[in-house]
Amino acid sequence: MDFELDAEQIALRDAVRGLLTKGSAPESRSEVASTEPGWDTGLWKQLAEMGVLGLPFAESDGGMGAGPIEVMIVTQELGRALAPVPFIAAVAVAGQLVAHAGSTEQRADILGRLSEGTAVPVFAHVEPRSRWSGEAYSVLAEQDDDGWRISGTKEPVPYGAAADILVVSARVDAATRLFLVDPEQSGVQRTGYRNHDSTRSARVAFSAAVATPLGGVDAAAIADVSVRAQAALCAEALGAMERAVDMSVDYLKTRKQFGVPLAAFQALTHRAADMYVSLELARSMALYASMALAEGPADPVIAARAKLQIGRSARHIGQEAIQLHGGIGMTAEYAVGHYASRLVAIEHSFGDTRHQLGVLAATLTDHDVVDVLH
Amino acid sequence: MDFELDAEQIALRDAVRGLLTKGSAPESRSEVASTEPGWDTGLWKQLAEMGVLGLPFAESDGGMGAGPIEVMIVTQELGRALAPVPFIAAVAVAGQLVAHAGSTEQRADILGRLSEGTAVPVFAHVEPRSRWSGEAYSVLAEQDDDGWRISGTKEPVPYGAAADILVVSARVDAATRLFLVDPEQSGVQRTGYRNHDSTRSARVAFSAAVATPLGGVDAAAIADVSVRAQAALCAEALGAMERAVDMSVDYLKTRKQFGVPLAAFQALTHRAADMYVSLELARSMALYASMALAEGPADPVIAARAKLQIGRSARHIGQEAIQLHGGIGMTAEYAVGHYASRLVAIEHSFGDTRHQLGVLAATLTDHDVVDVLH
Amino acid sequence: MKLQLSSDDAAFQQRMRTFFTTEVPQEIRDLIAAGRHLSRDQSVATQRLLNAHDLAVPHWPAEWGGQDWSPLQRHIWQQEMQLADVPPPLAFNINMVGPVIAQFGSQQQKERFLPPTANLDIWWCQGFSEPDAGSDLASLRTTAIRDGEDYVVTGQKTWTTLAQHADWIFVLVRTDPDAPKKQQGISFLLIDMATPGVSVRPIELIDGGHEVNEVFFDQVRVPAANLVGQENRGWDYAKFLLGNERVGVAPTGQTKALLARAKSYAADSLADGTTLLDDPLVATRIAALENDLLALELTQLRVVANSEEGKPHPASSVMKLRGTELQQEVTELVVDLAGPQSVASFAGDDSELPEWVKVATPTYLNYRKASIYGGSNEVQRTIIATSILGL
Amino acid sequence: MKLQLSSDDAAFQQRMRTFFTTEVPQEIRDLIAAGRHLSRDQSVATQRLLNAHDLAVPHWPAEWGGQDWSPLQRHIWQQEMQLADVPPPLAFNINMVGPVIAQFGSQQQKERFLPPTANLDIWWCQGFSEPDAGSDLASLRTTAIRDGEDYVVTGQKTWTTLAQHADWIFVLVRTDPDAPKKQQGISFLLIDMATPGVSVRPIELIDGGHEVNEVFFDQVRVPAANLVGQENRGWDYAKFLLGNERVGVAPTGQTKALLARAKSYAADSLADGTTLLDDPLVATRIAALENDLLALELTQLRVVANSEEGKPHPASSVMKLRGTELQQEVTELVVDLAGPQSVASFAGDDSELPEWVKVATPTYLNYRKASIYGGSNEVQRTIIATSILGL
Repeated sequence: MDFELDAEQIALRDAVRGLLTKGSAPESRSEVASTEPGWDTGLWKQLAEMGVLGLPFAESDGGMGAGPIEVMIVTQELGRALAPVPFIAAVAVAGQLVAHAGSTEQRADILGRLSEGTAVPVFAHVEPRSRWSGEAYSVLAEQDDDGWRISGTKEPVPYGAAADILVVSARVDAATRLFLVDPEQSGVQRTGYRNHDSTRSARVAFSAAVATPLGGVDAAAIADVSVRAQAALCAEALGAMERAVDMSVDYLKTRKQFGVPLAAFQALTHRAADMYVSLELARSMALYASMALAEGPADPVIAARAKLQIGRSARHIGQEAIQLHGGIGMTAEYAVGHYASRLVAIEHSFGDTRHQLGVLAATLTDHDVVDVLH
Repeated sequence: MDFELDAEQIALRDAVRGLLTKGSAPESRSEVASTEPGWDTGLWKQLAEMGVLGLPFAESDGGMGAGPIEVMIVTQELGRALAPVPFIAAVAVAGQLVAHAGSTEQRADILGRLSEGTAVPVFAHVEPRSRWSGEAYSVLAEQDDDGWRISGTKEPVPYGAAADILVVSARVDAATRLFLVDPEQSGVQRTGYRNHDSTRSARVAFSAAVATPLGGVDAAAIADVSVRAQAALCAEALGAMERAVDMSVDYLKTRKQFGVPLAAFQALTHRAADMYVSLELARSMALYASMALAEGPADPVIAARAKLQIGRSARHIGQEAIQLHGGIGMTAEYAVGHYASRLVAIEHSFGDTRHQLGVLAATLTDHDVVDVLH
Repeated sequence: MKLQLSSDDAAFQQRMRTFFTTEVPQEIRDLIAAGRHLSRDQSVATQRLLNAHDLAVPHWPAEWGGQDWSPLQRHIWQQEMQLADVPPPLAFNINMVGPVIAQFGSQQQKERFLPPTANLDIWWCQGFSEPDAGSDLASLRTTAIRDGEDYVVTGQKTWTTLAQHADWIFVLVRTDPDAPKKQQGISFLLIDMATPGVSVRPIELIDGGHEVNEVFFDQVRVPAANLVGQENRGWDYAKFLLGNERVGVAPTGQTKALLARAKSYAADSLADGTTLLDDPLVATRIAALENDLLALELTQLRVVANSEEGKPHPASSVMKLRGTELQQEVTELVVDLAGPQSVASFAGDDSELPEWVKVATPTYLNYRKASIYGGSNEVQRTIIATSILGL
Repeated sequence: MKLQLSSDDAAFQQRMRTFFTTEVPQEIRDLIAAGRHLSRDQSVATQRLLNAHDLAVPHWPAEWGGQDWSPLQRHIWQQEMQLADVPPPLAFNINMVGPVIAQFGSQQQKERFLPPTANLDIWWCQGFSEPDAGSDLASLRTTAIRDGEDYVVTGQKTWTTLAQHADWIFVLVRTDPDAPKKQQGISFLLIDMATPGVSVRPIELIDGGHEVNEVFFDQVRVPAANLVGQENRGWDYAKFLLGNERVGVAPTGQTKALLARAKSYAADSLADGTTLLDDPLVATRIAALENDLLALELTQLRVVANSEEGKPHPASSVMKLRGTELQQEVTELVVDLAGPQSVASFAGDDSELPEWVKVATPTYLNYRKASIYGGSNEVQRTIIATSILGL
């Protein structure tokens, strides 16, 4: 049992952190997000050159063959920097879907281009009126002599207006299947917009759009990749929370009011202490999620456990970070509000707190105690 | 709209407070509770002489003809003093059941003796495995040629071992009916014990015990009196919370640590401020419950609203009062722990917080907003 | 004790309800209900409508348009306005500068300013906060130096709400830097925003909106006739103003209206084949919030039903603290109801997401301010601890 | 990074589990599981059994019975003990005075005291707290004045846990009242409770139990040979002791075991024709608590898996604070599960209430102490704010 990074992992962390430190500040996020594609294309290229975009994919697919720990390291750094890149959407979600479900050719093509930074795939899955689940509801796929056609609307689709490749979930009879759709066809209509967290999304409407099945009929891919996505989101949130706590502590030390630093007010320092507790509990669970993935099959219960804690810590820390900053924390010119906003978005992606509680409540009778030592 | 007591009500409050101030201190409660009957018989007599025990009953039944506001005033004072008397059990619950459901003769007899302080009736209703509800489950009543017989076990029955008259809920076919049972008969076996809050309860086992129906078959009486009991419990809790907050504030002012009064620690004074908020919210709802009763029919939804707030405030204030006192708050020699203990008991009587939430959740679609002004 | 309204008050309530739900244009009320902001013109038109019906400044002195209402009636007026999604008259005008001018201004100032202030012919903004002051308002640094018939004002204000719409600003300025205490030597000035040397810089907030501003004063010449009351007594007027501010500070009606809408959102949201309102976790959360709001409203009613004029009820300090907590909790609930779509706050008109989903998160983020502005909740706790509990 | 146990550690875990679940008498474990207290004899017998199997003092130096275990193995030992409802060895002996004597005591003291301390032949109690000190431990007033070969001790200790069972007490006394700082001039003494002048007064707690005491010292003559380490250096030893105390301070295993029982209580409680465990509010509350405990246990594992000897891991300060919060939340849950019967705490043997219902509220009330004793949670927050966050 060992919770520390090894030397190679530390080197990866330092390299990514070094790159991001040179990048744009969190408070300039909204500018990047205000137009398509909504990400920092220069930074994306640099991440590709560093090999980061191919991190979790097999070398035979053009990737680096690294594992969940490395994805965790990268997303945690992206979270710390609030870096405006679609790493989760393209690599952790869509890329891993292709890696898990795609045919050899599909993997080599899409993951190769993704790893090189020349194509961004995203997962078009959430529908305008769906809660989080692994199912498609109103988007339907039909087969005729010419192949498959997809109709219906997905929204919000992360970076859906600028993505080069859409992985689309669609209903076929009672089942949900995955398809690849080229967005540059007349049957696909896309409207992009900025999200509150200065990422971008799109409404993507399909009218008998030409689609290719992703690999075979691997319904487990969504569940499996959801677990991986949640682990990555937990790590990103951890990075964001680290910075939100750091900034709040620094502010208490330096900001003066009534002639003394805010740190002289015990009511504030005790609340900072509670934020630290939230952070450390979140850290433990974020590590747990990725370590469990690195050592065993994707377990949705472990993902729910981690995401539940991260959701609660994120809400607590996001709210308190703004409150301890006072008015300045409310402004877009200052970074802390951007962290809070991103934490809200993460909490509501891939299953919010209420969803995770439901998942866990359903498992209560499976065990006497939750065992972690084995 | 007026939330203040009138002159007569203030006089009642002052008279009861004056009497209780001369009585025993809260921290001597456990001594009184350690033996039967479990209440201060001298104080009970004085309350009878003051007319308090007949307060809510019609003058024709031997009572004072006062209303819910007066009951609220008395129970709030009893709560402030943690007075060791069975006022809620005997007057607010069993007495009011008799008043609502009893025949003219039953009312005159029982309420007359109760008002004089010569007999204590209690309600034997909760069963060893029941949650809070208005129903009897395992205690059954059967009729033969000689009349009614009751069998089964009620537990815990407040002051059940010392009570002179038992009002018993029992199942008759699918319905719950009320009966009067003389505990001094061979078919009734009683074992009394002290409760954690220094009241007393008993296991009361009935084996074909002779029983007399209480009045007609008024199934509504339990629901109606539950509402009245909840209003009284809210008022008692309010009194207890007032004292718990006062004591905590006094302690912060007087207790020194690290060379300064505890009141110098902002983390503590801000928590005291939150206790005050809890107290004032509880006060508003306790007043509401009794005022609504005084002006209209017994409304279980209003009772649930009040009891929900009181339950939450009671838990918050009880826990914080002990915490702010530190070690001394843990001791039976000091009053604050007794207040906390009594608040726990009130929260779990006549429907706990979870129960009240359930009642209210079921009403959500009945209204857009909760209207109080009308 | 009496819970029910008197027949007079009940009739008053009915009159208010009827006016607000029938006389105020539906499209204005729909915008408020949708959580959207009004344009300047819409705000002005609405306040003028209220003022035309003597409903804009009921708490002002009678000679300036006030009504002889009891505190309870004023509360009913406010509740019914909020429950009907009617935008309230501009607080800077009717709760802040108006009462200060009416109480402390010269006769000339009253005649010049009060009628257009009530009618929103003048849009006021508030110049109190400064960048380095925070909750310590009295440490302000903007100076006003007397020069002939003018004051020359130099300095910077911040968090100035809707300064971009404002015609005039009322400011606290330091007129005596040598006063022994920081609360002394402060004066209360009225400044025309069109005066040379006044400039406004927008501050973008985390919800993406433009609500507050920085206001800069660079050698701005202000006629001495625009001094309210006495020089160096401005802190007294500010305290008077802040005391008034707190009365209307718990918008329980507005929060109730939002919670009622949240309930309809939940009933309209499908989850696993049923609606979110059928989910016991959601239903009990809403029930608890309804109850929390009721407890707060009853506390507010205790204050208004039994308050002597001018004497603050001890429970009033609870209102700001608890009122903002509940406001925030309800906005938090709405984000959770919006679920995975809650991210899409700036989706356009062709989006298939309901309008409420789009405003959910910006509203949540925006209302984080509620526990910061107007005396942070930490300041409120300190007030309760010291003024009420004597700690 | 590695989540799974090494095969050695897994085997170690299995060995512990087997021992605790098969070698410790079932009736002892049942008492603990029922939330009841052991008699003195039962506590002594259990610790002697553990000691006989080298499982009482694994963290002591090897020459005094310690085992060469990693911090992770010690954690496993403790977890398995708690999960099996085995009463832990007396903390005053094994975590407090034992390590102090082993580290700072004379060879003679070690030989005299350590073996009977490990075997619970001597039952120790702790004399640190005083009535006027509270969290400010160093302000203690009990004096020890040197008189020939003895110290003469006079003063009062309080909150002395299980002093009624104790043979000996270790106390902090003031030996130099003129020391410039209150932390100086304190010494660490070992006192036989049978010495003339020592008296014990029980303090009844709000759960009705007798767990703590006041201990009075009236001119008690203590041989100077019973001084541990150097005179006036006692504060250093106390800090060493308190540092050790914190390691075992989050009994996650015990809280997990109680929560598992709570789950069975809920499954066994009928409510409206179904069980409480089927109630979504109860089920999600339990699920959330299980998760909270998991997060805490993982944090604890981060500390033990990667801690250097003697160097405290930053996350360790989280343990006491969060550990006691969860302990309290689980006891709170059990009271709520007990419902209307939760009042009947002292019902006798013929009662028809389940045993767990009877102990529910006393346990809840008793565990209010958890956030007070051993450094209150306010003290823990201050430690986090200052030592970790640098505030």
